[in-house]
Amino acid sequence: MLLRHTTEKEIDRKALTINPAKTCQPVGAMYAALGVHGCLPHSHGSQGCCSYHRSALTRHYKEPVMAATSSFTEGSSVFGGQANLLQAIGTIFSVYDPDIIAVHSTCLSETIGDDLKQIVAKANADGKVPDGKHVIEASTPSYVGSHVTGYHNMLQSIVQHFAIKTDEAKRQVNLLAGWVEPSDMRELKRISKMMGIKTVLVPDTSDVLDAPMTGKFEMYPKGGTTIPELVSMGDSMKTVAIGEWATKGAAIALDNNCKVPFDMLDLPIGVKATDRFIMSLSKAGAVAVPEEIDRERGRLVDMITDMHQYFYGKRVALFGDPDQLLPLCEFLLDLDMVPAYVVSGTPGKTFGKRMKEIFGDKIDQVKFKNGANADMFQLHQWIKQEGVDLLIGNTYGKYIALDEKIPFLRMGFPIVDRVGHSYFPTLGYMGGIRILEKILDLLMQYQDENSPEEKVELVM
Amino acid sequence: MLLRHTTEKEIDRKALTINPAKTCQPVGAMYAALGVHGCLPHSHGSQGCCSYHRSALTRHYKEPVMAATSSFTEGSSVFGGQANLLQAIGTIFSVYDPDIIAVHSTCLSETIGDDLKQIVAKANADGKVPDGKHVIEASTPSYVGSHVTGYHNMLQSIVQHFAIKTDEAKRQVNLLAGWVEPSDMRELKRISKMMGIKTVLVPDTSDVLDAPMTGKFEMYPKGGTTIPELVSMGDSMKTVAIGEWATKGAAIALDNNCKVPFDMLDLPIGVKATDRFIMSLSKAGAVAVPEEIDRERGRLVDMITDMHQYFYGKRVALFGDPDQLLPLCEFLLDLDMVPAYVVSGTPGKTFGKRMKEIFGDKIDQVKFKNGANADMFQLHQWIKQEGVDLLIGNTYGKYIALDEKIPFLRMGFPIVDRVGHSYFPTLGYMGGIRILEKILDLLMQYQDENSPEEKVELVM
Amino acid sequence: MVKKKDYSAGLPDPTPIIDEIISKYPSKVAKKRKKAMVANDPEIDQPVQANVRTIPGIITQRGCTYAGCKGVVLGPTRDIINLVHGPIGCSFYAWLTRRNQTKPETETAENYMMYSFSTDMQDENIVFGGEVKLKEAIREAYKLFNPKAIGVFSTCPVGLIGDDVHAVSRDMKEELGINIFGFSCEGYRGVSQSAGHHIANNGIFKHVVGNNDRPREGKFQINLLGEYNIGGDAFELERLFEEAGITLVSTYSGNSTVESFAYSHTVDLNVVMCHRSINYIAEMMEEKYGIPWIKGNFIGGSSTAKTLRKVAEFFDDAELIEKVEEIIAREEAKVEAVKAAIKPKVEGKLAMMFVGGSRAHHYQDLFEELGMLTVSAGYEFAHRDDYEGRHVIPDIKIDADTRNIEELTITKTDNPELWRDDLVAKKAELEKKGYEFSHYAGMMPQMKKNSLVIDDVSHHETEKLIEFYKPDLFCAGIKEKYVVQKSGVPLKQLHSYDYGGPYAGFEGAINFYKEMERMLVTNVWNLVDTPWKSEPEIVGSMTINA
Amino acid sequence: MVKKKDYSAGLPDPTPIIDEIISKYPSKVAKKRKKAMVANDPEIDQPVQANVRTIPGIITQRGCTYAGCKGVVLGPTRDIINLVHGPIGCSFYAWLTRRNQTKPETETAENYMMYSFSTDMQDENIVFGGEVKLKEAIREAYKLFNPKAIGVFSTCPVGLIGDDVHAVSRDMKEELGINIFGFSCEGYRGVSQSAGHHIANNGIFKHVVGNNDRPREGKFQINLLGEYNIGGDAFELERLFEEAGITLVSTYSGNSTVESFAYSHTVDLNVVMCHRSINYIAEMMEEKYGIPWIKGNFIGGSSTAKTLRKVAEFFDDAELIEKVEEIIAREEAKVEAVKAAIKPKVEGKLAMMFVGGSRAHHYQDLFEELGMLTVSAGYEFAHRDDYEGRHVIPDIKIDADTRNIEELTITKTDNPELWRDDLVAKKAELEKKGYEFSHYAGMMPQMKKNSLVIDDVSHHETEKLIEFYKPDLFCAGIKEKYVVQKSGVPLKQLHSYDYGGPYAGFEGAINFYKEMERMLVTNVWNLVDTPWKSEPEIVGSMTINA
Repeated sequence: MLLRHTTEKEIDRKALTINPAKTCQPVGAMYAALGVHGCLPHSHGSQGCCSYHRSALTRHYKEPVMAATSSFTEGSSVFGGQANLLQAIGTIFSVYDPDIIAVHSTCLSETIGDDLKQIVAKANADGKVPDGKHVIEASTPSYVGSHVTGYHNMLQSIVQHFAIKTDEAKRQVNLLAGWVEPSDMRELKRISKMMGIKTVLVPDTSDVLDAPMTGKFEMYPKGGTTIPELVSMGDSMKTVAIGEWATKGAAIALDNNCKVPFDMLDLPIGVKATDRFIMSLSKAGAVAVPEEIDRERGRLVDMITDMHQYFYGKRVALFGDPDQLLPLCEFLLDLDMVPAYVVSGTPGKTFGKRMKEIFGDKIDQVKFKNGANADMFQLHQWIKQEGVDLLIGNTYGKYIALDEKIPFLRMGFPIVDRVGHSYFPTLGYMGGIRILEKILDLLMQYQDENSPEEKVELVM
Repeated sequence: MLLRHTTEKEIDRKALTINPAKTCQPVGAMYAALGVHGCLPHSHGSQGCCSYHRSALTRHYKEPVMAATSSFTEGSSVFGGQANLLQAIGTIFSVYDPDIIAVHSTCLSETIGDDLKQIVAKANADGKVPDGKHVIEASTPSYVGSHVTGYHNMLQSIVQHFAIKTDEAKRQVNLLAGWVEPSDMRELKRISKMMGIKTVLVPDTSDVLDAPMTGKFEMYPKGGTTIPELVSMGDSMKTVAIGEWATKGAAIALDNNCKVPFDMLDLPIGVKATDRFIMSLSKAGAVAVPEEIDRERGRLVDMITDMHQYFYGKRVALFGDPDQLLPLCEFLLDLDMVPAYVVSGTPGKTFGKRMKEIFGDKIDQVKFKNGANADMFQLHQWIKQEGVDLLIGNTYGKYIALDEKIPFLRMGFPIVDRVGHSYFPTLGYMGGIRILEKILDLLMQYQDENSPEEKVELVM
Repeated sequence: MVKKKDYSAGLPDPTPIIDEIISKYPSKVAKKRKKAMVANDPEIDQPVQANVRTIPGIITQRGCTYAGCKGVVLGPTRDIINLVHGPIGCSFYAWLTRRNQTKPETETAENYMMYSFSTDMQDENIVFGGEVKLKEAIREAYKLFNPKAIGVFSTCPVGLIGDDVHAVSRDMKEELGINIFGFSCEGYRGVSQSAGHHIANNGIFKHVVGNNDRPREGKFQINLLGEYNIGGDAFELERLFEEAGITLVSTYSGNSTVESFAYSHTVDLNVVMCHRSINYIAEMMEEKYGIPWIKGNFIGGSSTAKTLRKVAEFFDDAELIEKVEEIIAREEAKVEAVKAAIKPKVEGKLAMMFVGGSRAHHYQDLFEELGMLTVSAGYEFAHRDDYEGRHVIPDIKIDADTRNIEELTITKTDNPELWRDDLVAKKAELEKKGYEFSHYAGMMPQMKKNSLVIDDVSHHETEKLIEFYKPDLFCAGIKEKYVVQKSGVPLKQLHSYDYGGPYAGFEGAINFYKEMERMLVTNVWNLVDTPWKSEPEIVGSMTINA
Repeated sequence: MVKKKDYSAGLPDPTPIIDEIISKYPSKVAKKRKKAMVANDPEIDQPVQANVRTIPGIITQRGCTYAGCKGVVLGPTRDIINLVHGPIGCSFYAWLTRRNQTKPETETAENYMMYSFSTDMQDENIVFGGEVKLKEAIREAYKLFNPKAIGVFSTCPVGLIGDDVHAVSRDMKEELGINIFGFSCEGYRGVSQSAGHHIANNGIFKHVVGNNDRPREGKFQINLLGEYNIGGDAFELERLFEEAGITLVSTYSGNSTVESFAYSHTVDLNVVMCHRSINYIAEMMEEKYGIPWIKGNFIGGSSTAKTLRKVAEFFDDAELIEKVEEIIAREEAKVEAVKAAIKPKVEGKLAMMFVGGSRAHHYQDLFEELGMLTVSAGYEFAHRDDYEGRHVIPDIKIDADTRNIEELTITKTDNPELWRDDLVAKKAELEKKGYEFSHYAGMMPQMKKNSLVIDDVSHHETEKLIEFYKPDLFCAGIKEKYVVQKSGVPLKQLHSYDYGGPYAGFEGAINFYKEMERMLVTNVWNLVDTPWKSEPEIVGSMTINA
């Protein structure tokens, strides 16, 4: 057994986290910033943070992940990191020449009380920021929230920094994406295009973290939301924000600062959440839903009705981020699957409320927990207590899956032992078909391999 | 063992086929005809043929497959099937009201010498074919070639029946698709659109055999090449035919009858075959290759260079149709994989020639065989003699894969125990990424499950 | 999505729907099809046109004679090499597609069911004849596998080009010294699979039954006829017989061996499940050996209990009767518990069934147990007796298509040790008490008044039926599956069970109830309509103006 | 795709490339970076700036002190709960990411390496202090797992808010009666992972080494220091030692246990692989117990043979020497066979290497064996002695960043049974014969003239190096992997081995040769350019006019 010390016997833990179902804020800030064109993320803290975050993102996307660091030493920790950051800004603009530096803090700089706003203001005042270039900053203390919070905070900063309301209203819709794959962001744009809606998608890591091999390294790849697009968001008709944990702050900022109203939606995972997304887009853009969208939806529903018997009643354990877990649970329930255990290390009281809404009278069939005390160790203990037919989560779930021989669907962050997630979306109706294809593959493979010989089926 | 009587000991078989790597012509004719809008395939033979073919196609696509039959009895077999077919044509037009009836023969009607051309001419002469409606026919004796031959023959008939050369040249390219999935046909259209080329794709089973669930059965679904499109093919600039076994006759017919020249290409599976396809399209349509095509290609190449170590040196056994096998072998070789055994029940002497071209000085590392004597039993015997790391083929490969514990990639026809193939293409660069994702999933899962505990990898 | 109808007050007269259906047909077709549709009245005899040719061009469920012979009857037998003489397709399509499960005695015992054997006839075999190739294929099969039996199945061209599979089989039997026999089951014979069943019955009876007169074993010996072990049905029945102490000598042909067929004439009783496909064997065994047969039905908890009781009654053994009652009591308690939980959720739902030659009748028991209503049903390849009961057999007109299927002339065995005077006597005695032998009442007496009986239903009719009845469940086969489901009506395959089962016996009933719960209580069908279908501002009233 | 260069006539003077690189830097940065770049001359001593702060804003390979302490040194030890005190990220990122393989003695023996333990500090713990939570977390770990040891690792905020992990550890050790100890390895200490190595060495030496004075076992006892069992390297070395009859008492810290650290002071000799990360333990063991150390290298067939011989020479035992020679002869034959097949295919290829504190040197042996040329190399976190050799240690200026890393004062043990006079004598005797103890010559003497040595290479420099040298292979880590490969140059990770290996020992050399064949002989890089790149009529010269 890989996780040989895990038993079904739970104790009441208050202080020890074992096998977390989250990581810390800065990595999220880094990922969000990479979705802006010409932007270099900067980690204001020890070198290790930046190194760890770049490594984590690189392993997941198998792509270059460029970011700089303030390289704190003991001295900076004692005397404050202002000098480091000012020097870093100067060095970065002269050596790496980005259009934007997106600075996020760390537990270190937060603990010593560095005021990023003030330091950045000073950098601007000192002329360290060349004309037409930008330094934006987000406070992302590692000891608050999770990686999703960091993404949220950086996204909010991006929008706050750039979006400007002018007198010229634009026939466009802001689309604030939660933490999803480049493929998903590409899919959101494809859907918007099919709908005939001009959208500004922020962040947009497509063509950044799924960049082609061309024989030439591009420090700032083709993709990412551009500065003019970001600026224009203040004049949009509406904001459609998907994934509350990741996008709420940015949506509110646009409303507060630029009076762009917003719809706060789930990530469009599965039939119903995608339905809500399509309807929201349709209303926001004042366009009818084109037939081709109906047809993609119909293909997903067709697959559900065709294959219902394989989904029905299967017990599922899930871990990951609330923005994914909520619509995913809703989708599984629509398939007549049984989400039995749900865990997220990301805090947020609305999680429980939303779970209750989604499960309705089935809420008693699910054990769930989120926040600082919710971890994969406990999820595994629950599984030891009563097994499941499927496990869904990031690569770390593999150890549970191998020990317990549970079919395992990789979704979430990080996925470091398989590829494909950055190329094929799980959002939208086509994404739903991909999720179902993968679930069926796993369950059917399990059936094939575990059936007695006389029960092996040719047709399934 | 499921295939417990299979041993590594080969005997020289001349008469007995065991576990075929093909099926018979009519099912291919039926599939091709379904790719024409408003067309009802008709099987001129015993009821069983039609029932078997509809069942086989239904199991693969999980969609309605409509087709009629001449319902031969002993009498018709003795006295000829003309009366049956004439009655069938009348009944079909009045009850099922298709725009086209596509009649294919069977071993039965071929053996008794029914002349479909003459019978159809008589039906027309007798006024059994309503105005504006069509009956087309193809000779598809089951004892010649394979299912691919039937597809080829029906495709040729479709094109011969409809395409007309007028004086008005059209800025469009004919695209003759080999036996691929609806998803692939959709992908071919997407690629053409990206290239900015107007194409007429024949056949086109997208929106026919991947139809949405809408609560309403459509006897003739939205998709399929339309009659006006088919007619217009005679005025196209060029024909790009992909898959020699499936499309050559139709390409030649267009050249002979309408003087539309053609490129005869492999199915665009993998990098190089897709490269040739893109270049052919580019030249045929007189358009430049757009950057987005370069970028999709670059993403595929990126995945290859990123994951090369997992492909390198892995031995693969393949069975299926020549049109798939040839470019797939080329693709595997490009990945530094080792196609070790290749089998197709479909005959054709050019197969060996093309294999030699593709393998070059690696031809000695592969055992291959095609035609009436090549079957899955022999493939399995070869595997027993020396194992492989991966098996690629249709669902019937499962029995070998389970017995020998070989990771198994389902490709080809029929796939009746998994879904997804009709929704996600394997053609083109994005299709290449899907193939690689699936291969990697299989090989990595095998590694995960078969590594000693201390060798289980988090990052791969 | 169709809106559901309420028939709690009784079914409506289906005559208008019959009229509407046939109105679309050319007049000759209409006339013919009308005879295949009957508004049922369980109280009276009404003839149904059955076992007649399907009209060319009509989209039918039916398959061919080869499918009935090789696919249905011989397919499930594991220790015989079933060699298909013909082009590749016929062998390919019958390869593992029927879910006849089989469990060899040991891990190395013969089992050829995962294999497809074919002579893969080519052009030149059609032109010059295929006998030489067939002989060589038999030799190769023998060399590779050393089987104890090889069956040779003729496909369409074989008869036409004059290949004599019987002569070849005789020659090769002599050459190789194993049992080899042929079937003239060309696809064009007869009007459906039914002819193939008959041909298969004849072939097995001629070439296998009686080949081994091994001594009888056990007190109560039976054969189960017409049980093909789809989804493991036979395993469930084997379990029940074994516990009861009844020796199941041979099953035709689920989980079977030719070895057991060879001594299957040594039983005391034949129990016939699928009347249509196998009654010939039962009849012939009675004629030759004096073994009586009864119709049995193991679909549904009550049917299973009833059939078990009837078998026990036949043997009239106190211990056996007690054991059977004990089993029934225990199993029915389990069945009832599940039924009680599920019935309230599915009661009153409407089902229709067009399938096979037996299931369209038997499964009505399961629906009845759940309080569901079968509004329409019909067979794919049955004869009139399967609808109306065996009492109509003398009235059935034998047409040309049936006439050319061989009818074996069976004579009483001249081996006195094999002729069962004891059973003949027992039958006579039991019949006096009202015990029914050789009896099958057919489907129609069981069906509700005004239910619509349709033989060989066509696609057009299927569409109309759905339109009219708006059923909650449609039962048919794979070809119909997605046609029906696209209309928003779930379809349960009753050939393949949709890869579920077993549905026979007590466990099977429980499985089926649960399956009905899955299919009928789910909300997945509510996903079909888009939510914006009812929001006019989203569907089309706006123009794209962004 | 880059075009390859030919350096068969010798490397060019790299001064122009240095100048070009630094021309892009602000002048202060340029001045500093220039000191880290040296045109190598193996014949002369040249100082390289090393182990100094990375300039803020420069994109560096380096990580932090925590990574060096918890991630590198303590991470590979399986029977200790490594509890990270801090916000969640630090523990998360060090969770299974370093491929330190470990193989517990039994299926139930302790192994916590698949687990990530953290106090997951929250806002309130930062504001009000985290000691209470840390104590409770230790108690919970004890209650759940009952481990024999717990290590506590400080992350950045810990020191700043005043949490005393040492005091907490002492308290909890007393409370629970197991070995518990802390590390002040906050990420901001030092200038790279290197500080963390030193802190880890100190902690293990203080809290573990010498805890168990068990009697010595075996004739020839050694520790292997600085071998982390990436990809199973240690397994391969264990295999060799075991066959030779040499007892490997403890490995620091691949496939290791704290249990074995506790008695690791009972050996006769320490063999140091990774000089940078572990020389402190070797030095301290010699100071305290009189155990001498030698530098070893098991990367490459010849290095492995050389090191094995050196160990045997130390023990000066005829049987041992014979056994070692037998092993070397057998294994080198295998190595040579593979090398002979592959070398012709890769000879003359250019490599560069920027990684770690040891591998950038050791792997040059493997490239040499294959006839490949290392054109440029440097370490990520080494000190000057790793470049220039230990003879420069006295000259190294200790700056503020290094000064605040604790330097333990070690005194000779007062236990006469543990102080190894015998070894002290042996060392003196062998040294007379020219045997080198406590010796490491560094990377530069081995490198070619005009090869370019760069410490703490930056992203900008990496890009320029590729542009200039157009190497066939680049060796670095995961952050550099795809950056370099996007330029069409394959990158071999020398931290994680790209999930391959082992590369140590004889088997390892064979694996590495094969890996070079895979990476350098493949045609996949030829797929990078589109074929229409060179067809002007396809790329852009035509307008879309269809």
